[in-house]
Amino acid sequence: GRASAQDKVAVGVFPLSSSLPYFVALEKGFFKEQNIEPEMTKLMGGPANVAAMITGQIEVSAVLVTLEGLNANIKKPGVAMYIALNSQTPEFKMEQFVVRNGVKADRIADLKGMKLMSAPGPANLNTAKGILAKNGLKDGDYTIDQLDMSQHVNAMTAGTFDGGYTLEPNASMMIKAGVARTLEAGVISKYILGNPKADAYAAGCAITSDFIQKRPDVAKRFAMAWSKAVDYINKSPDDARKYLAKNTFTPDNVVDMVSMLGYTMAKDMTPTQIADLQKLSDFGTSIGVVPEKLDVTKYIYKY
Amino acid sequence: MNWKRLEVLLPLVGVVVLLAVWSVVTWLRIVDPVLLPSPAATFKALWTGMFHGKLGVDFVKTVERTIYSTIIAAIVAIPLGILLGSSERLYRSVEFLIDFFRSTPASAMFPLFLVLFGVGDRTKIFVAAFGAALVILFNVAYGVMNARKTRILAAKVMGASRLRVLWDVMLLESMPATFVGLRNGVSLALVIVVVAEMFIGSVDGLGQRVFEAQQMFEMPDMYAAIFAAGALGYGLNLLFLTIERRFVHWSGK
Amino acid sequence: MNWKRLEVLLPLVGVVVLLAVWSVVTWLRIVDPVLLPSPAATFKALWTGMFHGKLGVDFVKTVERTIYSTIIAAIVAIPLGILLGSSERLYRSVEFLIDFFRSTPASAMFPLFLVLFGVGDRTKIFVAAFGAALVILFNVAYGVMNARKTRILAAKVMGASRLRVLWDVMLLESMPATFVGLRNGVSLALVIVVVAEMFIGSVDGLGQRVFEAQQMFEMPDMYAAIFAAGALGYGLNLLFLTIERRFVHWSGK
Amino acid sequence: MHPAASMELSANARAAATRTAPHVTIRGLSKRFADATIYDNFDFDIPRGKLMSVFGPNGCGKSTLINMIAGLFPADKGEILFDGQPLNKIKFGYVFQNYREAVFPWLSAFDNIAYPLKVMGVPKKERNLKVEKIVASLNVKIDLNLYPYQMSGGQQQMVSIMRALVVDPEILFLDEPFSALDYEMTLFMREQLQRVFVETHTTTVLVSHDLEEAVYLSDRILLLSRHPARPVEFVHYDAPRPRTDKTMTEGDFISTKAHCLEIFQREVRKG
Amino acid sequence: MHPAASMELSANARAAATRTAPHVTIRGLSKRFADATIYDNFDFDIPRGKLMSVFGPNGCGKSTLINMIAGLFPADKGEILFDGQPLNKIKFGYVFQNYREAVFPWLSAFDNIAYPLKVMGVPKKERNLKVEKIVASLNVKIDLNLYPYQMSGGQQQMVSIMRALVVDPEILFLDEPFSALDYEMTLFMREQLQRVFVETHTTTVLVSHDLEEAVYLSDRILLLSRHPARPVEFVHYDAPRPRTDKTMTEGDFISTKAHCLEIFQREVRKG
Ligand SMILES: Nc1ncnc2c1ncn2[C@@H]1O[C@H](COP(=O)(O)OP(=O)(O)OP(=O)(O)O)[C@@H](O)[C@H]1O
Ligand SMILES: Nc1ncnc2c1ncn2[C@@H]1O[C@H](COP(=O)(O)OP(=O)(O)OP(=O)(O)O)[C@@H](O)[C@H]1O
Ligand SMILES: [Mg+2]
Ligand SMILES: [Mg+2]
Repeated sequence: GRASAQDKVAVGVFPLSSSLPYFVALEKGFFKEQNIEPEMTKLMGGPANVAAMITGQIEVSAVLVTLEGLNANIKKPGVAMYIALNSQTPEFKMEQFVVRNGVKADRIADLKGMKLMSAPGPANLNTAKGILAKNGLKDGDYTIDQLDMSQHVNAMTAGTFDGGYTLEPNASMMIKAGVARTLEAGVISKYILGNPKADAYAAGCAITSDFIQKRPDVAKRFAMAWSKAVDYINKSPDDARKYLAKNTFTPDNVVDMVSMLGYTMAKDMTPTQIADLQKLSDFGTSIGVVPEKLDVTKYIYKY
Repeated sequence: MNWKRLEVLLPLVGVVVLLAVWSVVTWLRIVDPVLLPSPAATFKALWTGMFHGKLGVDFVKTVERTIYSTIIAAIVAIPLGILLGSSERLYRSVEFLIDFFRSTPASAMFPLFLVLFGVGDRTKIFVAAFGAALVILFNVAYGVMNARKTRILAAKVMGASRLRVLWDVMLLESMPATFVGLRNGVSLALVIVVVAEMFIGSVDGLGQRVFEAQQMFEMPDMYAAIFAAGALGYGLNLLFLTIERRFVHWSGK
Repeated sequence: MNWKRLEVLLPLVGVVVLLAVWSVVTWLRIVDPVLLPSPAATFKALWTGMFHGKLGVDFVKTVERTIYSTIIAAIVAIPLGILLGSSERLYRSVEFLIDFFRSTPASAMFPLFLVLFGVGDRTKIFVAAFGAALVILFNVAYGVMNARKTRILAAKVMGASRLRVLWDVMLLESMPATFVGLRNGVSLALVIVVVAEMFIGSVDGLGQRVFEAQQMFEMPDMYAAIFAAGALGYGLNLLFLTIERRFVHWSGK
Repeated sequence: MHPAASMELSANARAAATRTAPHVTIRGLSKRFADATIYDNFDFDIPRGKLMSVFGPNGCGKSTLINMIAGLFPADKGEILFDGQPLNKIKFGYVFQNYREAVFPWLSAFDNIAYPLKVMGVPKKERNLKVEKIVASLNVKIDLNLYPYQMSGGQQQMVSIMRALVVDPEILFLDEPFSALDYEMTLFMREQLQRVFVETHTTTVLVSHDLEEAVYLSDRILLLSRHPARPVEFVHYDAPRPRTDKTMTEGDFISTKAHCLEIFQREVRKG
Repeated sequence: MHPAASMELSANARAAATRTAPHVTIRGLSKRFADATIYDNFDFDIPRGKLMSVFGPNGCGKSTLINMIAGLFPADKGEILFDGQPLNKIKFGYVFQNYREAVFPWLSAFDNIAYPLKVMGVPKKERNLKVEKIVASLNVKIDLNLYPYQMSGGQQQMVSIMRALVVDPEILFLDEPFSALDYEMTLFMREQLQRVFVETHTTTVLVSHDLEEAVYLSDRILLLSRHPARPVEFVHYDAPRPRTDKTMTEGDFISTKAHCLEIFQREVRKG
């Protein structure tokens, strides 16, 4: 029905490039079509988003790191139900190893003896270490410091580190600035999931069970708008790209370089893809970031 | 005569020193100019941001939040500080709480404040007010405790009630310390507001501008926002200084 | 007699109040227990962390960094504060710099410090020392400016040189304010160290522990680390308080 | 309860005339500082409606005594009773020995004098009248808009004295109140104090190092020994009032003064 | 350059005997505070090697004058020369009128007295000797380990006086130095001051409200008017030293005192 008042939905947005579907849905009017008026709160990082979800201050987190979301679900089951996931692969570049220009290295294995940085948080740090281990580098073969994402380009420019594990769009920014180059991207698929073709569903859009139960109709319509945005991005990525520019922390000069992600609605995931997700979750458990083994299917919600 | 006139310019010395050092550092490329842009580039960014961009709006927003939180902090902390300072025993009994929270980073408390006050403006204002109140409280209480005893005795012997002594004597005896506290407090409130805007997330404010510029590696924009924050801090301090000068005429006499 | 003995227990009142409020809040589930664990859970985490886990090591690391930075800050700021405070004109000319940097969040300055000092321990210590020094400087300078003029005159008339007056009179006159500054400073140093450990990469320290626990929603661990930081702050303040009591016997007399 | 000033005056006087019990009773008073015993089991009665001087060597404990009576700091032991009651709301007038630190630097001289009236809840208009009255009656030529730190030592002491007198106190403590006044002003203030006393019969305790002044003004002179202070003698001097310059030439005055001096010097030299 | 104490003593005395030029020359001195003109084109010479008293009503500007001479705060106009030179390193002895605020509360009484010696660079051992000497010579019975805030008013003033005397100053300023001392102590300190003066002939400026004391001690008495302060008269009194109680009964003393008093009262009543 065309009720005069639109349904309001409280959405927490961490304006990374991975929250692109939100901005596409908003700007292309997909929410409006569904008679939904999102109320956006900018919330930096997973903990803030999860806290806001637990207290019911937001119903949707536009982008929530999978391991963090799953962990939250252990603490409070059902608090973060993924309706869509973003896959990172060697093609859909997100996480990658980089080295400073001038440093001699062609493969990850060449990072031996170097000073490395990592994206912050135990998940990122342990992932980086895991990948390095898969490449034959043990603890002590290198030093690694976690560093706030906002400092990655700085640190490469200043030469504080030789290289490290970083995320987009920072990688593109370094490359554009001419201070660093990519060694290898899509490393989670290849080294953690053991298959370069595997989808590493590192993050996604999550909604609260409360939202699903209390306002099933609104939640459904929200998911449909999201789904439409995902379709749009997948069909015309170059068109969608321009929404990165002023909405997310993506500088204009790298908007054209930053690769898209494999945006997928939960309902469209194949069993292999579900298995990939499960595998990522199990990896999280193995490094202690997800304290216990989980059945991921319980925390994806298919609209 | 002429000297007196020149004194008005004294505060500029600091600005000039800052700009000079900064210019030299960028000039000699001690720091890569990509990381630390020249003053000229920064001021261009400041100018454009202030008058043609969003920086002006962000500035006003941060001013508002800082002022609200300082006012809340002052209203709560000054009377409480006098009360606590008036009895050393009372103060010792809550000292743990004061020192505890003063030493806890506001940013570590964000999750808690988020839960208590929500994700909106309120959280930022309250967390800043909380931090500033502790500092003001601490300074005021010490001002009262270090006040000259003779004046308190004089008021007592004139029959002034405990409350009167608090209000008429201790409040005024502690004025110099109170203003030190207020100036510490307003700076801290500004710092916390900016940090909250950076790390809780916000759609406006200088902190959000710094964070965004940082994320997007727009160094001139970032330093322009930092400069705006610092200048704002100086301005707010100057405000309190002016009030103090007008008001606390007897200090040191 | 007995009262005197009980006075030793006064500082515990604050702890008890904190624990009581905290218990009630979790008991009545005013805040979701996932976000704010009970004191019991927190202290269990604190205990295990301290004696069986890494928290003890982190604690020691943070203590070290805080102490280093406070010492550096005090060594730089106290003499400078006395010097600046001794001439109001001198102080006014650098006031801009002091108020400017006091009002700029240390976290916004991280990029600059990172570039200047790298990611190691040094950066954390220097950035904390920088912040603490400004606060100490500010307090000391005001202590000197508000000092009683008669004593300075008395020393002058006895032929004391400017330097002697600074050292023998102004330093001591400003002692109460200096200790307020030191206690403000040590708390701020701790805050900045913790924040730096949170946001500049670090492999140890309470800040890193808070950050990691936050990322992993290990709320009891997080609050245990926060509690350790707060208690550390109280302890460092207590240290200065004890020194002050022994040393500044004349205050308010 | 603050009856109007004029009633109060007569009340003090009436009480003095009809009641003979001591105004203040001190029993078993003891006070120690770090290494020194200042009072050890000290007993004393302050008579009602009399002007009493305390005379004793430096550091014997005069200021300490009146501070304890006024309740400014506690005795270690012993009790101090007012009309047989422990201290409650009594209107004190008090001139501190360190008058400079007892005036309020944030108040002008006028407001300093008016402050105790404000404490008593006297409305502003009446306050101003009373202050103006006392300033006029003491013939003070100071700019009362100045702040204490803008005044000379003597001027500050005058402010302090006026502040003590303005409330029509029940007991008046004067700790070396004229020490900073000039020659003329000291003589004048002695007369004023005598006039006020004659009019009101307020119980008054005066600490003075000027023996002539002490005897001239007093009904009783308490001679204290070095600490631990003992009352060496409680000299009576009952010359009729108003006393004048002539009084000082009378035999009674001269012999009383000589007697006090003798005792004082004997006691001082003992220590 | 700080010659040993004994040499210094004789140096002062020798200079006094041989040099007749004024020690301090004040020319065209003007000083205003907010609304009041304290000095307006004031000229005066302080004679060398004399003990001079300044006598004048409260608030006339006595403390202000010696503060300006000592360079503690600037005059608005005019010059103050020492031996024809502007102020440089002169050893002042100074007892402040507000002695309580001029002692250092963080130093014990002993260290307070020793402080000016420390400033002069006297080694610790010698410092202690000198302090002990002056304490002994003034026969002071105070526990010198106490801090000022633990002492009575008179004891603090004694500390302040000893601090001024301990350095064998070239010029000694005493601003109501005996105001808080007891009867015996005041008499005793007068004699001590006279003794020191006779021995050293140090140029001394004494502010006192006790006319008897001023005349008894002085070679010259400067009578000041109400502000703007003018030197009303510069009375000479040349009775031989040492003066004793007998001096005060002599006709010369009595007439000088009477003369000063007459002028003072005339001037004060004018204002
Ligand atoms: N806080 C304190 N600590 C130690 N001793 C103290 C303290 N206060 C006072 N005294 C001592 O108590 C004694 C009495 O002091 P008080 O001020 O009562 O003397 P007083 O009779 O008023 O002397 P004066 O005539 O000099 O004013 C002094 O000897 C002093 O040293
Ligand atoms: N800071 C000031 N502002 C305004 N007036 C002042 C200030 N300091 C002093 N005065 C005025 O200057 C005059 C002289 O003061 P001064 O202290 O020299 O007097 P004095 O002769 O020493 O008096 P006393 O005998 O009472 O000590 C006083 O009338 C006083 O009001
Ligand atoms: Mg006394
Ligand atoms: Mg004077």
